Amino acid sequence: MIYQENGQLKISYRADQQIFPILQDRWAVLAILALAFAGIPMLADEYLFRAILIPFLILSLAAIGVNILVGYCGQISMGSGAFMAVGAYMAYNAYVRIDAMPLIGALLVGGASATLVGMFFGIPSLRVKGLYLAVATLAAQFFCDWAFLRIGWFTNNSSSGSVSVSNLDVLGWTVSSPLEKYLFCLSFVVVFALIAKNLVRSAIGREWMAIRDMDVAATVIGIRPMYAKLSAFAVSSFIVGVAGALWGFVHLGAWEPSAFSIDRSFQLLFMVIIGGMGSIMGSFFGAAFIVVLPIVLSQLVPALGALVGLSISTAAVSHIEAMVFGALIVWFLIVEPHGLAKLWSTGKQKLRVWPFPH
Amino acid sequence: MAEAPGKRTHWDFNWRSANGFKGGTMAFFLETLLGGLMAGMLYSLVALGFVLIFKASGVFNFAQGAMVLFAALAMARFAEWAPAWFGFESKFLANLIAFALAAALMFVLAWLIERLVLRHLVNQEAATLLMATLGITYFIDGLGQTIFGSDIYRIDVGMPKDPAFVLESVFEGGVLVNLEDVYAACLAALLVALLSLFFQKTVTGRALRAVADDHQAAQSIGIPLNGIWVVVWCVAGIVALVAGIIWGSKLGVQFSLTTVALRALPVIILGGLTSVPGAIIGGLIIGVGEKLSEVYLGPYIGGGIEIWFAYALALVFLLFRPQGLFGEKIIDRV
Amino acid sequence: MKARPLIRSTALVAAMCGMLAAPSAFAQPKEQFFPLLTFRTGPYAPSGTPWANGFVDYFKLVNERGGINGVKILWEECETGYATDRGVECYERLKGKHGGATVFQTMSTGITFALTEKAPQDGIPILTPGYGLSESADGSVFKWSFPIAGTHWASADTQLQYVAGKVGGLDKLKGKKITLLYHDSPYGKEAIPVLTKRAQMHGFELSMIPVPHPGLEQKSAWLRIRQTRPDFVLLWGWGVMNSTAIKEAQATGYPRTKMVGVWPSGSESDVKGIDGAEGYSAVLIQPGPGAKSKIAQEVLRVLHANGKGSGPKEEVGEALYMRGLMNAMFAVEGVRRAQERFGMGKVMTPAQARWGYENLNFDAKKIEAAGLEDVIRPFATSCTDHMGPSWARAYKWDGKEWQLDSDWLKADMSILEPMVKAAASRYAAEKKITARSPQDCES
Amino acid sequence: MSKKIGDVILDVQNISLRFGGVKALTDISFNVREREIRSIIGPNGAGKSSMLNCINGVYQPQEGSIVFRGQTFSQMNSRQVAEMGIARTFQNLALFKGMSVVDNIMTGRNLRIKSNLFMQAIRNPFGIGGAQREEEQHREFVEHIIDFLEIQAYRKTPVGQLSYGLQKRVDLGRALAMEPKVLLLDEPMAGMNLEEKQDMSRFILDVNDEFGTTVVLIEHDMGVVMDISDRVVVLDYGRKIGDGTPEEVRSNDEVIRAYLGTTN
Repeated sequence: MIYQENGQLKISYRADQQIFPILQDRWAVLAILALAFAGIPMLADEYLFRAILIPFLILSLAAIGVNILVGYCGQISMGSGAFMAVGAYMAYNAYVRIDAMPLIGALLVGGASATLVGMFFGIPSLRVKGLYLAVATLAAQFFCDWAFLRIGWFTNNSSSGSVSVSNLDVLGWTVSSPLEKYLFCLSFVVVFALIAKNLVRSAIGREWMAIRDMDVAATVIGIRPMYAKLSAFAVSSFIVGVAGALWGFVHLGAWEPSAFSIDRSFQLLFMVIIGGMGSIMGSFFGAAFIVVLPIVLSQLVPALGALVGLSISTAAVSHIEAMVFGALIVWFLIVEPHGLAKLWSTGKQKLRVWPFPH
Repeated sequence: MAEAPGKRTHWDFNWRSANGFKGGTMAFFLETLLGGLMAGMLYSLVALGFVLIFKASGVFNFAQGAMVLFAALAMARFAEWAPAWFGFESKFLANLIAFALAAALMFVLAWLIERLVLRHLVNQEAATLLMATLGITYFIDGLGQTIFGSDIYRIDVGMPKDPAFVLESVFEGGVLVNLEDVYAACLAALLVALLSLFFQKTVTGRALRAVADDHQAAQSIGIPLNGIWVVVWCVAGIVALVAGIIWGSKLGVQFSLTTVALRALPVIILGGLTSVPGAIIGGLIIGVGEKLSEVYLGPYIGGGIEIWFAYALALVFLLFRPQGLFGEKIIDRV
Repeated sequence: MKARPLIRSTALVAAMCGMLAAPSAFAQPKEQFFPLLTFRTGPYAPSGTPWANGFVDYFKLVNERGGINGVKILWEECETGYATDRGVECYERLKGKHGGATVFQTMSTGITFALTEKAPQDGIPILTPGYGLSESADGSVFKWSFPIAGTHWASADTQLQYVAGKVGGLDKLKGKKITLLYHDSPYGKEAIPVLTKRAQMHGFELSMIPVPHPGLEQKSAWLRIRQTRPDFVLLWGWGVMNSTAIKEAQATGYPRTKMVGVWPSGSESDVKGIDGAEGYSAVLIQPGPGAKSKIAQEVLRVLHANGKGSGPKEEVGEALYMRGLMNAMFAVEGVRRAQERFGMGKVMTPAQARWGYENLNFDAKKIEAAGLEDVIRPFATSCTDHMGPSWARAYKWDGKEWQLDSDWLKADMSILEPMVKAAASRYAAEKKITARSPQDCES
Repeated sequence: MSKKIGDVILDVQNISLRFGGVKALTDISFNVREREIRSIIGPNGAGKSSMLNCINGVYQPQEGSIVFRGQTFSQMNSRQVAEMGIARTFQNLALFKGMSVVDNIMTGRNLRIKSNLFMQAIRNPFGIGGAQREEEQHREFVEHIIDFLEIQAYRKTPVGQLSYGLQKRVDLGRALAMEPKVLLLDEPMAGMNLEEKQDMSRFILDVNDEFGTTVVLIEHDMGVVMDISDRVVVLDYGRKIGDGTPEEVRSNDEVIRAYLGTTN
């Protein structure tokens, strides 16, 4: 009887239009935020921060971006890695070339550049749909891979083509320790998740979903497919671009184009589909699943092997990891094609009517 | 020595006359064109694998590349192991047995995929199916390397390695023809022809086409969908095996072989996801387009452009014909 | 509901995670921990596997010999698949294990870039013998990085010296056409600055052709080579790109005798089983292949004969295997050197080990003690010079094995040093690092 | 009937539409007067939906023009059509199946939303930026439609889970949310039982009555058509074969032939 909305009468549309209309949800979110901002910093160790939490946060952000495009607007993109790369490299250029460029400014420049590139590569979406578009977005991936390798300007003419960033500084606060980096990323993620949530529950979000669900009907009620699709590409690429800049600046510190390869694009798409298309919450679930699973597997397999007295070579571990990962994804798609978010809401629904099953 | 003395003369001759022999540019253009056509033929083959599966089951099979690797690994390793298992020396026999075993393995794989995956994902969205095949990709990659290892393995089916020179009477020094490519292209063309025959002339082939045209209608006249899927995945498996043998023989069998699938993707957007002739013509266009662009355009903008150029080519094309080269025009009905 | 099995298995996974939290191996006192970032899978596995095996075998050998003055070696592998982000995760995972990592060897240029800044913050030295950031040879800026015995710049320089030797001297290079066929990654690009500079000095014509990762697609590249008809092709490949290049060269009719590789493109896996590879040569920073060397024989005798070898027997002595062996040797010798100052038979902290790597003095006597006199030459590092002399030799593939094809070649520091200084000071300016003071050298 | 039928608001002139070699519409002309209920009938495949699609700008006719409130168009643009106040429901359900009932109907208000993307991004309960206020105003309007269509109980339900009849209502609601001058209804009663049909007829008549909305209706149920229409157009094989009041059409020989398939 804990999770019930009985007695929570909404007397205004404003109350009904809150992000979390149910009281318990609001408390839960506050609790999670408190945990993230205050609890985890006290509990987590450096490995957790650097190897799991920071990548998780940044990739969640990217997954939110991809989800806007793929989940909300229905345009399958396999070029998200490229937009991350654009964000990272342009943020780098802004940071290195412009004197006194503040860190956050540089990150936003990265996002803005990704927006432009994203919109450019979104143009085919006006003509082609579905899988054709998916393949077309690969053009963005391969073009960006090439451009950042070949065009010296992007890497500030670094002879190796690899770039690095240091001395992250926000208004006098130096972001250097894992904890600081974590908090920095967390703040970004919270802000952007809020913005994303606002967008998808407002008019623009309805336009995206309308285009996704039934584009002809959407056109007839006056939604311009061009505006809806390109704005989805723009917002999505912006968020993905900022995530890319964070990935380069905060997580890796030094990177080369292969950090944003096609594998990254697939990874993001996995997160969205496993997490749940058209769900901001799902993006977090998906990112957690995809970030943590391989790491858990790579440590679990030898541990299990040791239990039965087998020492498994790292190569075999890695192969087994790939197999289990692949199998889990397939199994997951079969069991719950609508993703973890759907599972979550099903669970909540059950809790809502508990103890009466129907 | 590796190269026969006669061949070296060609090279040296060409080299000496590099600056300004008559017809040199023309000869070189022909070489590039030929190279592109040969590469294109192989792209066609892989694209065909995509098209077959998409037509029959609506699945965009990203695992095609992994299947190429898996088949090639099986082929390479069985050819290595077979003589020891059965106690004989003949290389030909070893290859034959390896081919049979690898083909059998691909059948089993196809059956398992249908049984364990596709059957449970009927009527899911395209994106979900796509992701499922990506999952399969991971699985097959891991499985293949667990069983067969992750080193570079060789497939030797007796393809010639050295080049030949033709049209020597027309151009000084002749036009270099990569014989291995010619063999490979012929093999690919043969397989494509066989497949066309299979689709046109056999009962199974006709059933396949019926399924491709309309799933429900095909089912209603008693064609078993599941059986057809197995057949199609088997055929795609064989296509992967042949592609794997060709590539493996040319380049060696190694994990990177999975990337060939990515090279075939522009082909299918150019040719249309559902069109067999589209895959073939598209493959040739992409092959020629990327080689010409790389050789003639690449040097001016830094090189390495052929991968994205192929996509750009396909994309520009797509903007004018959204349904691909031979795809059917889609009319929105409301 | 469908959800039920999922929830059940989620619980299972959670339980297993809990199990993980318990230490999977326990540290014992008096053990020096060396983490290993290996790549036995993925596109570069053929190169990564013998390398890793050589590495592990050397550690085993040292333990068989009684450890580092009694201190046993403990190591743990973490699979990166040659991917930078996995490498970073491995680094984080291993750096604190078993009482702390002594030194990291990244085994990948990308991971080196990512760790070059992280490691100093953690106070862990980074060892990149033969690879890594070329400018990190400047120890006054890169306090924690050690590209001992050579960098890719040194590789490029010795490679060109060998080519020059083929035409009769550096002055004979004038007017020659040389094509650099390189892996389109930071590693492959490392060749460009040195070769460009040499091209200006000696007046040869340098053209560069990148090959995109992973390197299977080289048809256009070879068409271009056929078009330009260079006198030499310098092959800077990695993994499967190398064997592909050699095969394409054969298919294009380019003489393999005019193709010259470097150590990442000069391993057995690149040429074995390829008929057309005969005549191909590669300039390898020391050590080269050494199946008959004393150390290889010792590995076979002490480890393989007792079933303790890491890989197949045939692999022992291969070029990349020897490189792994040698990289492990550097790691160990740094600690041995550090013990001389900080206490024999003690476990060294990373900071102490760093001093060891900075003050290596591997003279003929020590080399003999390590049983390596037929494999490497003496070398020493210093506070400002983290590389030491870079010696290389060329080997030619005769269809069965690598045959020595040159004398010792030494990277010309008069050319490299200004480049290193310039790049390092640029790095220092970017990162706002001040060069180390003489006192700091004593720390 | 007490309502006042006005001037011609929509005039379709000599429209022809082809798909490749297939003629979907041939030289169709008819007009619609303000505040009337105008039906288009005809056998399956007569081109009724294609006609609506031409008016909507979903299809672009090769010949002819459409005059709406004095403005002549040779081709219609969907966005423009919507802005001018022509709304539409669909024969086969074309709801946004991933969205709730409220959200579906809210999409009908999208044209009127002034807040831009940035204002929506910073939407907040404190009234900064105005997006929230606007959202509430439109929500209020939508709630009126929900009341009118008697679907209060389902407002938060995803439309995919509703019964067919209810989905048809939501479709109508979405069109009504646009406050249209002309409402194009493509078989709003197809597949409904008698009771649902009666409800739907009532809604259509109410809309026509209360808001003075002009209605263009495609319907197969002759009873309903003859009951509520002011004038009827009959199409067959893409041609117009009859036009007039229900009584006139009912006695038109060609129409009878088309429907019964025999010469009478």
